[in-house]
Amino acid sequence: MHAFIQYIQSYLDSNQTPGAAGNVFWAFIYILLVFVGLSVAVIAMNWLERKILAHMQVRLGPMRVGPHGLLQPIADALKLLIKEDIMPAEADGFVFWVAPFIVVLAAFTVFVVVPFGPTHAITDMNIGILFMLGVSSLSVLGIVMAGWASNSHYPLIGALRSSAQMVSYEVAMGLAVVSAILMTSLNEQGTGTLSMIGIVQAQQTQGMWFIFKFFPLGLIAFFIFAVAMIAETNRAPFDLPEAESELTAGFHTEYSGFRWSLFFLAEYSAMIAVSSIAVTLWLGGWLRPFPNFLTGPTWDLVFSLFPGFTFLFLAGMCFYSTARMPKHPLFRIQTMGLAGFGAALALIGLVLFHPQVRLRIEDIYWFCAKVAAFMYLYIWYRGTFPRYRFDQLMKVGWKILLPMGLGVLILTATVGLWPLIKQTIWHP
Amino acid sequence: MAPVATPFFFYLLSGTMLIGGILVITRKNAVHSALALIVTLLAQAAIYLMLYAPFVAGVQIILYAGGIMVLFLFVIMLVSIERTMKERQFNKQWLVGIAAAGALGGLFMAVYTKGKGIFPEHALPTAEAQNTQAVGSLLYGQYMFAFEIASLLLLVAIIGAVVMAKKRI
Amino acid sequence: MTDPNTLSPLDLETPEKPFLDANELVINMGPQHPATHGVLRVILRLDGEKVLGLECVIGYLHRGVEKIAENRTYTMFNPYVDRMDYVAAVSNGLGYCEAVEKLLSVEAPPRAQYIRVILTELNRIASHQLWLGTHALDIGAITPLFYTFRDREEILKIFEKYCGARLTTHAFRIGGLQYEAYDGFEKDVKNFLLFFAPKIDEYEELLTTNRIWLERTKKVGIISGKDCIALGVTGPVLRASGVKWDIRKAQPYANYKNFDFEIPTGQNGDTYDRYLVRMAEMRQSLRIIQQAVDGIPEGPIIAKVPKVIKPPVGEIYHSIEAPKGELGYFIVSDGSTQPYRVRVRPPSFVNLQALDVMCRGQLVADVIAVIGTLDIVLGEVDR
Amino acid sequence: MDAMLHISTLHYLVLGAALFLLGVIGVLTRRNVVIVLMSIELILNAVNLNLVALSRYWQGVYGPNALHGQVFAIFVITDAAAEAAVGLGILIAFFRNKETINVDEVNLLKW
Amino acid sequence: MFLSHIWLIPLLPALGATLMFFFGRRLQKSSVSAVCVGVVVLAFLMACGAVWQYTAWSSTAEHLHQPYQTILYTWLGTDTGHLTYATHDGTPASLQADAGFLLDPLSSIWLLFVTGVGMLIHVYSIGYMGHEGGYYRFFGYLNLFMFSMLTLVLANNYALMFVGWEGVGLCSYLLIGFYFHRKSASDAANKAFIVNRIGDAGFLLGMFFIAWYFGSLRFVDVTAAARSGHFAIGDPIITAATLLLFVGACGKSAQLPLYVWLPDAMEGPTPVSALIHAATMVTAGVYMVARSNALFVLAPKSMMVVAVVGALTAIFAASIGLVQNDIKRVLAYSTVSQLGYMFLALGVGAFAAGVFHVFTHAFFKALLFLGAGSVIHAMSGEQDIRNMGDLAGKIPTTFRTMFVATLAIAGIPGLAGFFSKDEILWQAWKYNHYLWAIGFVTALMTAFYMFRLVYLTFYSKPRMSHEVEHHVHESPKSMTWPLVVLAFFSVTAGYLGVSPSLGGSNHFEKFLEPVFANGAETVEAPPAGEEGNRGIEYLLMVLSVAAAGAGWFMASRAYGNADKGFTEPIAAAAPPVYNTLLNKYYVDEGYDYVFTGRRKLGDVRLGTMGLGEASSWFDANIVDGAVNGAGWITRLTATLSSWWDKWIIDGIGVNGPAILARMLSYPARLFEWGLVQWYALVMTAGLVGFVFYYVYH
Repeated sequence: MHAFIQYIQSYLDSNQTPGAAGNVFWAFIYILLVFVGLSVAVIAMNWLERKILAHMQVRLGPMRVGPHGLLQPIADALKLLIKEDIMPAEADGFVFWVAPFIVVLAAFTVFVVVPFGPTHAITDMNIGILFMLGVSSLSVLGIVMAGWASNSHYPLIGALRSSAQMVSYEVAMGLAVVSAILMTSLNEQGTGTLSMIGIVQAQQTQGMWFIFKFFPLGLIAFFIFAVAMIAETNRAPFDLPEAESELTAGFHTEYSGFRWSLFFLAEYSAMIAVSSIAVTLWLGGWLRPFPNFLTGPTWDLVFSLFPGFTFLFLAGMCFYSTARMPKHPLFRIQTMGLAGFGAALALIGLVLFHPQVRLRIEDIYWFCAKVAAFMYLYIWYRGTFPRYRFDQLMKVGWKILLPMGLGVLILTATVGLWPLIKQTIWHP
Repeated sequence: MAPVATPFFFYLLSGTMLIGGILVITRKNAVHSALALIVTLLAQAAIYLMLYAPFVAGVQIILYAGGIMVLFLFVIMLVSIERTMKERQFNKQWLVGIAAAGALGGLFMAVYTKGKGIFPEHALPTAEAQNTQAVGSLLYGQYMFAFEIASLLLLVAIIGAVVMAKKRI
Repeated sequence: MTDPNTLSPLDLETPEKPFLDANELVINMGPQHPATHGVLRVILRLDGEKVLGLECVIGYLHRGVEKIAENRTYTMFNPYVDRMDYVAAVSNGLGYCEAVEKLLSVEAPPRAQYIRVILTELNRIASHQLWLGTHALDIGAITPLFYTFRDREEILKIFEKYCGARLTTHAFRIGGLQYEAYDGFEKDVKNFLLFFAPKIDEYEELLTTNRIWLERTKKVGIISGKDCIALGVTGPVLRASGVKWDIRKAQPYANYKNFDFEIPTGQNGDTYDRYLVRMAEMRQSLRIIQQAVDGIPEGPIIAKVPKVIKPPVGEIYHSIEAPKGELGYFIVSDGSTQPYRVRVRPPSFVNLQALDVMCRGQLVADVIAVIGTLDIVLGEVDR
Repeated sequence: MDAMLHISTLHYLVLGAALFLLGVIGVLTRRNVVIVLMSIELILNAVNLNLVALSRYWQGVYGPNALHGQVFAIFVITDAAAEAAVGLGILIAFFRNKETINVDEVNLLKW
Repeated sequence: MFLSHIWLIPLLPALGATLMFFFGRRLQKSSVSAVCVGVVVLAFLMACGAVWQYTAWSSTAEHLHQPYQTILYTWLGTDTGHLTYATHDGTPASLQADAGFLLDPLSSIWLLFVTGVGMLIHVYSIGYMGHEGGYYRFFGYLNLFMFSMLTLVLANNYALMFVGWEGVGLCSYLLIGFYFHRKSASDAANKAFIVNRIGDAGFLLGMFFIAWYFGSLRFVDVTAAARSGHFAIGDPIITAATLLLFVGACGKSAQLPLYVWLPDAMEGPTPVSALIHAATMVTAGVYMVARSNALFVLAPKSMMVVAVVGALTAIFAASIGLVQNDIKRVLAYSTVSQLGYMFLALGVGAFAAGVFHVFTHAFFKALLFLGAGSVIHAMSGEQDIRNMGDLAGKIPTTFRTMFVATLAIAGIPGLAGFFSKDEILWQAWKYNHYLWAIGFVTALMTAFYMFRLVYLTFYSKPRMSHEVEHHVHESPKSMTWPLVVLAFFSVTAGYLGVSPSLGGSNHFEKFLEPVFANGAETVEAPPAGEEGNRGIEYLLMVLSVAAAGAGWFMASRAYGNADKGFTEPIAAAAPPVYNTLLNKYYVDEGYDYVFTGRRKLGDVRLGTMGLGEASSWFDANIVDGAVNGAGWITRLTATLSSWWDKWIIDGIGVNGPAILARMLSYPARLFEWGLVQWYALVMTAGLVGFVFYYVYH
């Protein structure tokens, strides 16, 4: 028993990721945390998307289930779980059954290497980014299987379209990623890294987020990635595989109930995953703003108070809404619920002010805040843009992003190696 | 991180691979075969990890599982397979073929039994952190020419595949 | 493959054969499809994703309106016309009332004329708003739909206050109006003018310079002015192809010659130009309403019309510029209380003919854009 | 039993041989061209396994940077990609012409 | 340089035609005209250079008056004499035709005016065809025609000449049928082609006669042999050969029995009528006869036939031309008539006079046609002169140039036509007074119908519809300046050959002297006799001028004030004559009846069987019966033979060993099934074997 506690505590002092420390227990805990956190994030994302989109479109969105529709995603999830799971008669049973799991698996496995903080990752692989790209590309298999197994035309066309789209944009995406990885190798040793944590640390040592490195090269690479990741996750304006006005619902037309919700889950967690990649590669990952510039204990304290204040702010919003709730007996439960929710948020915020907690949680906060900004962008795009046509989509991928990516890669290499090149030219 | 429970994972993965391989060559439906092959390839990627070759494992996942097998699935969906599934699955020489393969297997067995002592039982663990860099410097250093040739081969393959598969150019 | 836009509509019968390829795919779009705006069935012939030709199958909403007219008196038939183009019911009523008035040689008094113009132009704006929202939705932009519906509500409120109905208004009577404008009508209209002018800019901000919107609409569904005329296409579609033809100017009716407005035209005849033309038309409608509401005279609202309407034996064709194009009524009277024959020339029906010409050589996704840009209402197509 | 629990290079080689045999059987006996191509992928993977395993072995002998086997495995994967692309292109052309994907229905190379 | 590369002249237009054939569809109109006109201009410049060099070359002592000949290669037969045959006297000769080019004064003249007039007409066509479809096709054909015509002119032997001869026929066919969607045009094209076939058959036979009789096809050899004095005058074989050649000339140059295609050929575009059917191609017959003058001189009977046919054609066509209403048809009949003149000159032995007339005629007839084209252009496609009138002020350039051409063709003194025509009439008088009389009447008619044309078109009252009248406009520059250039030559070309009686020295005849060295001298009386006839010659000259004036006067009386309802004086005087002339003596109908066996003419049932149907019956029943009978016998023997072959020879001799070999080869075939997997299996087995060997060796 004591040995077990020792085993558990050994990790807390090791200052490593549980995977690197070889601590199975903590790895398991982290996996659970990531899984639960991700599911909560997807549910929250569902609610947020509906609300934000609605407010962009001068309407209110869900308002009935729970105060301000806060319980709507839970109600939806419940509905999806108890809905009949229909399988087409001519479908290929096994493949039809296994496809959503593959997609979800691919989307969740990616988070094995996502660094929420220097120690807050399930593990750190030295091929981390390669692993992420590889595993996320496996979701294509699931989509193709789903479309094929449905044995119907719309899903098949949708699956072919989306896999073609994903495979095409993976190329541009990979080039953009490589140019960022190239930047990690610009140190004295000339050794770069593929490790996600290593990449963020490289940004820290180089004193600059890679989005600003070799301005505007880093920015262009980031832009390419930002466009490709939207296409990669089949979101507006690249949501052709699910274009309602053309193909009803794309590859998951024949799916219903729980299995459909798995696709839903996979789509949103894939969005979070690619956003995490973007944040890690270009936006400094878990680093707070100006980690090398605004240093000193005061600034550390100020920045470490951010998470708590954020939760308190949210709680304040809840209380404000509570005050604005209609004073009517019918709304009593809702009003109480909202107040309770606000109280819970406030409690969390207060807990986050505790020095032990805030120091361990700060990096997670900054990472999630950056990812949340991306999530907001996703919703914003959806509210703003019309949909591309398929040939235009392919044109953007192959004729614009791919050459741009190549150019950025070559320029990054040239600029990065310029001292060496200069030396070679002038002192051959 | 030191390897954990190596024999267990080895036998698990090799079992997965062999079952996957058997499924590949026995399924009627080519899609099922392809799925079995994907399982085999992923298990093999894991075995690469066990062999301290993480970069090859990553390449295996991206290229094989994510690229080549998607291509296979595409092609299977393009060519209709309903008719093929109702037909005989093995050709007329299957017995001879299995016999020849068996002879080959016997030969392998004989060779490995004979040369058992050549290989050491334990290999030294090396730091995996440098694997990618080491492979990279070999690829772009010693094997530069071969690397260029391989890229040329890929180019030729692209052109060839387009010419073959395109209806009208 | 020759450019399908160079084909004259007269060689529509000779389909283009793709070179050395027999893989022609025939697929059905509709009658139940999110993007066909009602129950339109389109049979597409495709080469891959390229449209080789298409055929429209209509009639799913046929109610025999023209036949009903033969068994109703002139007055009784008036509400039926509202059900044809139900998003522009006021315009339909205006056309019918004016046609019968012409047959009776009666003219509506000036005050009635002015109110008619105000309501008709409001309805034009409402129709264009509905078109804009659904068209953008088809192309994938969800947001404009809600903006246009929000603003259309204001127009419908004015209709409701005036005649009690929002959609099928039955606003006009033969010889003028039944209801005097309610108290505050002019104020409501003026308020709407002030409210709506910046809203058009809001719509344009969302779409006009949006890159994806441009890519999806420019050079899509091009039709030349010549082909438009050959096919009988009218309205904004014709004007966007550069033909300056508006019945309000060409054959002024209902006092339109007293108002100062312009006919917006496009040059390229593509979907984007049609979008611009309709946006400009909304602005022109605002101008007309402004002038009308400023100059609205006092006086009676209905001319002297007999209780039982028995037009003299004869026939009449009268057309107006409805939001979707030329809306014409051909009425044959045998001297009895019921028309001998009523024939409607609905703009949507005629404009739908251009779908084939506009879609040839485009991709499937463009067919949806083109159906949207034609602004058809199946109630009017099928009648 | 001890030999079973200590995973040596030979274990990998035997696994590679078994995979290789499965691939050979697939190539020799299946009629479906797609499955034959997949069997070829199996064979290539068996070879890769051997290469990587032996690379690991030579690493123990010559030091950590003796990764030639892994490099060759990467080359083999490249070749496999090229082979799959061309092979499947041929397959599509073949299917378009003969409406079949059975390999024993192609015997145009007969005397 | 130019002389040695003379083969480039025809090749340039051929290059243009090839370009048009392959790339024309894709080229812009401007580049089409640049290429096609450019090559012809180049050809013209090269032709000028070649002729200039030739005159210098032939005036040197060692080449005095010799034709320049260059042979590229032999295209028919071989130099080694593999294709030999026996000539009439049994000596062996090799059938051989070169791709060789011959330049002597005669071909120089043709070369110059073919390229020159051709160039002008190409330029004209740019404007005329500017708005037509098939622009590149038209210019491609024109270039192909230039190539064929230049081949014809520059050929050094009958066979190559025949190639050009057929080439121009083909181009004529293609260009008449240029508007092939019009049935009348394609019918006219067919007619031209078929009628020409008759003449071509004659040419071919004549050529074979020559080959058999002289053992060579080269002009130089044939001429030398004919002039050697070895053959008697009136030699029957030479007479036959020349008559056959003349049949060919009749076909190509539209002489009496075979002229019917030329008026119909006016269905083609006007520049084609001007170039092919007025100036160049139709004079190919004249060229051929002139080229063979040495033979014709040996056959006086043929000469007489030529003269009589020419004279009859002249008056016949002129009389039809009197009443025709289509502006181009009038000119077409005028062409036929003038060609008759030329043959008359050849027939009476005045080769040089005939060639001279060809030369002058090329200018003013091309001018007339181009002017007519300009008029049609101005009239929006109207061709009927009854619907024209009073155009003189509206299209002044066209009018002035056409008027000059009319004066020239009518024989008004001072212009080109007067000199050449007068020369012919004078030579005809010396040969036979009757022929002169025919020529004289023809001259009268010529003046009449030409001025009729001018008055109806340019003077009198306007008779066209209003919108046409509104539309009348002068043609573009590219059309008018060729007219001006041609008008200039129509005036001046005659001064090259002013006869001695008018104080000239007849450079033209002098230039041609080496070609016509033999025969011409015999007919062309020595200067001594000339003095006495001067008086008569002046008298005739005055007479013919008077005839021209009379024709002009009558035409101005009859048509000077023609308004919408005007009557033809001939119709008023004698309706049957008028109808006969208007229907062209019913020749076409007669041909139809006799040769094609058409039983009906309009509504009239003709009843009897035509010649064509009779020969068809003969062919179908008698000839084919014989053929079928022979075939049946052949088949019977073949069946027997094949049975023998199949069962005895093949069965025992051939298949037997094959079956044996097949049985024996079966084990070897086991390794070559064509199945990939079998090969793989064998490979695996081999692998096993090898490894086993190496491991356990």
